[in-house]
Amino acid sequence: MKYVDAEQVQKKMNARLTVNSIAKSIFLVATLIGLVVLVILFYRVISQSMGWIDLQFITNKLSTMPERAGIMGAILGTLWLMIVVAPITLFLGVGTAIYLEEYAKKGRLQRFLQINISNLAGVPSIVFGILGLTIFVRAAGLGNIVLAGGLTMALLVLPIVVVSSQEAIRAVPGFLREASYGMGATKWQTIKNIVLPASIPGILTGTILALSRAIGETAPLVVLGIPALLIPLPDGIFDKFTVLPMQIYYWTIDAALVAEYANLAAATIVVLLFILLVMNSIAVVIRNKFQRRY
Amino acid sequence: MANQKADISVRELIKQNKSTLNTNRLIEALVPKFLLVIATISIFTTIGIVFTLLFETVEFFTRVPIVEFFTGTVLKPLGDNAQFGVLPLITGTLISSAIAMFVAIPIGLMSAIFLSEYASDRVRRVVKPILEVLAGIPTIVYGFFAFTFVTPLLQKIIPSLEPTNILSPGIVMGIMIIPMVASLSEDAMSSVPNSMREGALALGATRLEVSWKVVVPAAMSGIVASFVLGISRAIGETMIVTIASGSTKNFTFDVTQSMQTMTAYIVEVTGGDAPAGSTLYYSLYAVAMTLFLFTLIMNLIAQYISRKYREEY
Amino acid sequence: AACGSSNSGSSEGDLEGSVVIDGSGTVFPFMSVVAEKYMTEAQEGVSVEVSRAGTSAGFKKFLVENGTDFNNASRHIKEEESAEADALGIEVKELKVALDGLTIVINKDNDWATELTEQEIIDIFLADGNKTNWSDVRSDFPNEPIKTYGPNENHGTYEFFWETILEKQDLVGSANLQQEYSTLVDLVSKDKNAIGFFGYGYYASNTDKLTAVKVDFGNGPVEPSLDTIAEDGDYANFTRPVFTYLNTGLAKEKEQVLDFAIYMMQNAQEVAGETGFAPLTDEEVKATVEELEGLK
Amino acid sequence: MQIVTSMRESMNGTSTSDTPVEKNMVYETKDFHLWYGDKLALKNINLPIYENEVTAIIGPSGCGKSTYIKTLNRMVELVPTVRISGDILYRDKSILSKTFKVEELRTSVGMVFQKPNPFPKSIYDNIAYGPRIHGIRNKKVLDEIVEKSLRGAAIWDEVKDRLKENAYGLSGGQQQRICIARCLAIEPDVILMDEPTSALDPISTMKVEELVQELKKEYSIVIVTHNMQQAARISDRTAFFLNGEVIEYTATDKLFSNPSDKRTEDYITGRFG
Amino acid sequence: MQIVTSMRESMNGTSTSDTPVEKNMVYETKDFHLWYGDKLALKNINLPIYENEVTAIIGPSGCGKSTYIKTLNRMVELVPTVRISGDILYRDKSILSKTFKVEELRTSVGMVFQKPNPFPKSIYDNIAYGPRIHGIRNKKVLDEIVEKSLRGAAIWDEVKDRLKENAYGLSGGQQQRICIARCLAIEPDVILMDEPTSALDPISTMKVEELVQELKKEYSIVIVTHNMQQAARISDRTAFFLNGEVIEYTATDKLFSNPSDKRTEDYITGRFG
Ligand SMILES: Nc1ncnc2c1ncn2[C@@H]1O[C@H](COP(=O)(O)OP(=O)(O)OP(=O)(O)O)[C@@H](O)[C@H]1O
Ligand SMILES: Nc1ncnc2c1ncn2[C@@H]1O[C@H](COP(=O)(O)OP(=O)(O)OP(=O)(O)O)[C@@H](O)[C@H]1O
Ligand SMILES: [Mg+2]
Ligand SMILES: [Mg+2]
Ligand SMILES: O=P([O-])([O-])[O-]
Repeated sequence: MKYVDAEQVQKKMNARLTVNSIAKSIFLVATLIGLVVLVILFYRVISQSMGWIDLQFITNKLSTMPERAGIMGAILGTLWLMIVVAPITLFLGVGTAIYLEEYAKKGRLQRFLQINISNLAGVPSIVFGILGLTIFVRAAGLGNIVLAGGLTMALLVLPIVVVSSQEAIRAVPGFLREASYGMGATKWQTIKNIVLPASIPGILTGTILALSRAIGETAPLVVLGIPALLIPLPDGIFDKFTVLPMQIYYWTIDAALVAEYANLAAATIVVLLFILLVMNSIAVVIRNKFQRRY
Repeated sequence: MANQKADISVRELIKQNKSTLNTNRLIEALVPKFLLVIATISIFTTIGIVFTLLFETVEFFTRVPIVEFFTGTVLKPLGDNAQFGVLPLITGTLISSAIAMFVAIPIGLMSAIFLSEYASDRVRRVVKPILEVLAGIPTIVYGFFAFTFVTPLLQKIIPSLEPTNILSPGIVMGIMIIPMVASLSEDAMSSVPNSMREGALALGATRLEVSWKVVVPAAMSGIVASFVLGISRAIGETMIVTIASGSTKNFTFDVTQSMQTMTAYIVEVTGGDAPAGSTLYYSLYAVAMTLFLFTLIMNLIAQYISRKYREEY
Repeated sequence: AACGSSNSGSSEGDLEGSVVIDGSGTVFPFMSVVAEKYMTEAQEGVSVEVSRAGTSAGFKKFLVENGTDFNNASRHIKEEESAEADALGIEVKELKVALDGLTIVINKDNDWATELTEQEIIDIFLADGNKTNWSDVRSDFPNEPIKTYGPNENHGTYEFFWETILEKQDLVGSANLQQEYSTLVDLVSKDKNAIGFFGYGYYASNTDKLTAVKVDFGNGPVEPSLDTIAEDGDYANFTRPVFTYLNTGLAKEKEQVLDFAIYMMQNAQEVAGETGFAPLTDEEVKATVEELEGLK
Repeated sequence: MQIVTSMRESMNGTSTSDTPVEKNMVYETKDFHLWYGDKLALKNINLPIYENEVTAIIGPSGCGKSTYIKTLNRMVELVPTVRISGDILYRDKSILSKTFKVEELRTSVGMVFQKPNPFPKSIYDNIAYGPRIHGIRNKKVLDEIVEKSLRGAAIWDEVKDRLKENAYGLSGGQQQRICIARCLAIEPDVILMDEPTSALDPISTMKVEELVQELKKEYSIVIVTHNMQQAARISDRTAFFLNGEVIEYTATDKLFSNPSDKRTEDYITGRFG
Repeated sequence: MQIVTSMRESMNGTSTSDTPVEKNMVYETKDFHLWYGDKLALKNINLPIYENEVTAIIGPSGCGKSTYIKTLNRMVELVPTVRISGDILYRDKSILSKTFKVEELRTSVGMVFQKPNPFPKSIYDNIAYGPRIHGIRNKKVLDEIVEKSLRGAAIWDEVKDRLKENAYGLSGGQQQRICIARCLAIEPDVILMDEPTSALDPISTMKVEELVQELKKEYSIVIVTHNMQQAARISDRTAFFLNGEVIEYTATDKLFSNPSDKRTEDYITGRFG
């Protein structure tokens, strides 16, 4: 007995194929939405910043007067912040990753640490801000200086560095480790001489991405209390500071008072996006350049 | 070869270097301990978060009864008759997250299906990183975008939309989360073995039937995990809602109105820099604790889902 | 080099250190311009940092050990706050810096409420005023809901309005109270039925977006302006002095703090005009500067 | 898939000589070439496949067996770099023409893969998948189809009480028979099998072999196998592939007892491969 | 690695009978068992390995060849689930005892792997790696060691002008010889080789085979191979493994010409595997 009627199948076939092509177009459109928004966003920001980005804008100090205002302070603040964040996250992140991948027995402790790290990655950044405010700014009495902001940011992006370093370490093929052990190398010698050098591109890529996250974060710094007007340039990690996103934040809300602040905010966004783009490109270049050859 | 061996005996040299061996032993013993200490920093961070939040939250609940906090619909933290009901913040948070997911889930999932099932390798290699740029844009930029572009645009469609409202930041958060959902779902789908697709195609299925009835169900755990992570991200998002949704503590479900989320409340209170010791100050921690618990639960659910269903095929 | 020429108030430009100022959002524009001038024209080595948590919030940061050096205020220090200062052994000096006119603003498209009586304004903002629609105020006003806006309780302006104008009666519950003045400007400029209040300065820099209500205090409608805002001017009922409070202990300790205070007073009149405040009289300035010199 | 213009020529004599009885042709492959990128994987294939027979394809690893069998239902074009020339006729229609609907072809031509690949669904849903996508929704009809197909694949008795369970709970051999049943459910005309038993234990292998013998009464079967004994046991006709070429194609008995090509002989006697 | 208490017994007669001349033993394996988790991978191995000989280990895939050779330098314990019983003596010392230092063992026992696995460093650094980790820092000494080792691995002439280049720029066969040179650089006593030529082309394979012949003058070599011809060509003694057991262990000539076990015969004549 025939259940599947060839004619029926034939008839349905066309409808099914049409549905398939319609679905494909819808999926394509959905994919394009993200891209379209990206284009609009860039277009808006760039057109609003037209005529406002020049060398003066980059090198001037902050000012209440739009024509005179510049973002050197925010750029230096961002730079100092990174000088705190980068070494701390690199050291703690890679250390944790090595421990988890190479030393921790695949048991309870390892699982607990791993779960803890993924949870930490999901904690809202503003909660880290409160942690920083309570512990670094107030309890430790640092005040809202670069160091306090940097420590807060370091904890915030630590999970990103840990996870990407873990992936990089895991990607080092077992045969390289075996070769090293086979020569009578100890575990640490193997890690130091073989595993880390081979995973450095991955670790660097992850660290750069983490830093770009830290550069773009605003919420925790709002909580730490960055002053609305701070003209002197910071020149050390114990100075008060502001950063690019904070400047964007204040200029955005104050645009209601001085309309040109909106242009300054847009111009700062362009600078910030440019910095992030450069950092991401560096990450991509590193990744491509050192793509596994084994 | 034998004649050269007379020059130096590596074996001898190695034996002479016994001391290296001993230093090695010591390093070998110390390194793991040292690394363990480093690894526990992440735990201390968590403990630090939980304790700072917990202490002040407990203090808060001695001033404002816990029931009143969680059932109160009026939040009026300043002034003489302060009232601390967290429900306006919770609804604000949930509504903005719901709007975000309403945007991010369908678009993200459809993008994922397109990239994983329809697009050629070349297209995928180009489009996926571009989408990921969206995820890398600082949220303050999205806030600016929502406030100065999306809200005015929406006001043309919905005239009753207030200048600050929850709808616009919700949508923009959704756009920000699209790449997260798309990328994680795409990963889940591309890890569905090709043999599964071939099995369905060989039965005469179209691409759509393969995607929708075989690949998506098989990748469901990864897909759902991406949704949950997206929600967690939306709940914790701060600057977009702070800028574009205002700070009105409305207890309402009308998305055209201004509402405040838990995160925006924290920004407002710390922006006014609540002094230590006031109830307002402690309310900051109580709200942060609530926020922390919300996202913690979401993250745990996401991990549970992706672990539990990892090896289905 | 610190004890320079007492007339100029500022030394030769070689001071260092920082000055931390928080408090009133109303005074913020004034103070940030002074700070910028000071840092560019007088003392490049000093870092003056200005924030704007609001008068009340600012006092809480001012009245702690090692608190802020100055607290800007759009109202007088309260008794509790003075008591707190005494308890902490902080000696506080009030410096009146300018006069502000509390300005009632409406949307540009609002063509009906451009003139209101003082009592009508009070009723609109009172919980017991029973004015939910514009037509409740005057029958020829449109039958549309009134949307009230203002700064939140962190702000001196709120307290001035509530204490002095509403005489401590309850504010209408639906009032939309904000932390940032810029947000208020934005909200009122986008809401046709809006009515809000804040310092004159925020109106003055947004005359293209907002309309200031002419207030009838009994002698016909008065528009707030630098001329009418004065302790005995036509807008006197809504006029208030604005201040900054100095921690004299810190001023004695840190040369740059006192130096800044003197500089600020000497430039107060000029900057007030630029930032939408009615300036002090020459005598007032002179007296204050002398008092400050005395602290040295 | 990019179709290189080809000249249809008469069938090349070498590969199709010595065919036994003339039957209806299901497939006819003419001068077929296939490249992966620049690599020529199939070279000038000419091969008729007959109705209600089991046609075995043997040859050493990498010789193009899978490539060929996947061409027969055009699954090979899932590899984006594939280019082809020549022609393949199924029931006298060119399956390579632009207007041809692959989904229809694949509905008539079932395929069983090397590694059992059931969907991660219940046994029932696995079998019902095909009928459902073709629009059969009636629960009773589906029930009947499922039972018939499972019986056809000789696995009904083993699974009839657990149709709602996930197919991944079954053993490899059972999974493979589920895949065969899944393919029977849409009542195909031809069944292609790519080393269907290579992942199975000897007992499961035997069961599948018996099943193939049974199925050939109703279906035409093309089976790729590494195992020469298997080819000898179950096929009517055998093609020997080497480096992408058909070296010899003839009745199975003859090929194994009296190969006409030296390379075939070397291969079946285990000299290489 | 968890050491199950074991009873040392005298060597089992079956596997070590028929040894040719008696030489010095390098390794002695006694009643050795090894489990991966619950799976028994090596069963009651008794096997002596002699000085300055090439000992070949053959057997079908999965029979435990790699596991055994990795046990000889205790690399097998990198798999966390491994459990063992029995004993292995290297130069009369038990390598399984708690106090035994694996790093020392691995310094005396070099290993060459199936897939060439140079470090992603320069050729020079690859060879100098071993001496360096053992504390040799003197540049001149290192230079000499590098040259000597590369000569020893018959690759000096091919690479002497490009010592600073990355080893991954070399061909597979050259890489494998680099790995052998790397292993010679610490002047081991024994060299273990796990299918060292299986990833190489015939010419490279020949070179490595010649090298092994050369090396056996100074070193004792254990080599795992899939290729029976290779075992026959280069080894002095051959062990045939099957399912984790040693089926036969004797002089290579004898094993290939006159195996005493039916299974050995079946394997070497290609009946299975
Ligand atoms: N996707 C692909 N891309 C490029 N080359 C391929 C691809 N698939 C197969 N090939 C190559 O085509 C040739 C034939 O492969 P095919 O899989 O058809 O061999 P086979 O006879 O089925 O081998 P086996 O017995 O190992 O399954 C091989 O050389 C293979 O490397
Ligand atoms: N890491 C491991 N965990 C569990 N089982 C393993 C592991 N490594 C090998 N085995 C099992 O142990 C048995 C012996 O494996 P081994 O690798 O020693 O075989 P082999 O003889 O080297 O095979 P081949 O010729 O394929 O290399 C096999 O059944 C294998 O599946
Ligand atoms: Mg194949
Ligand atoms: Mg092996
Ligand atoms: O910000 P205030 O001036 O109202 O305190």
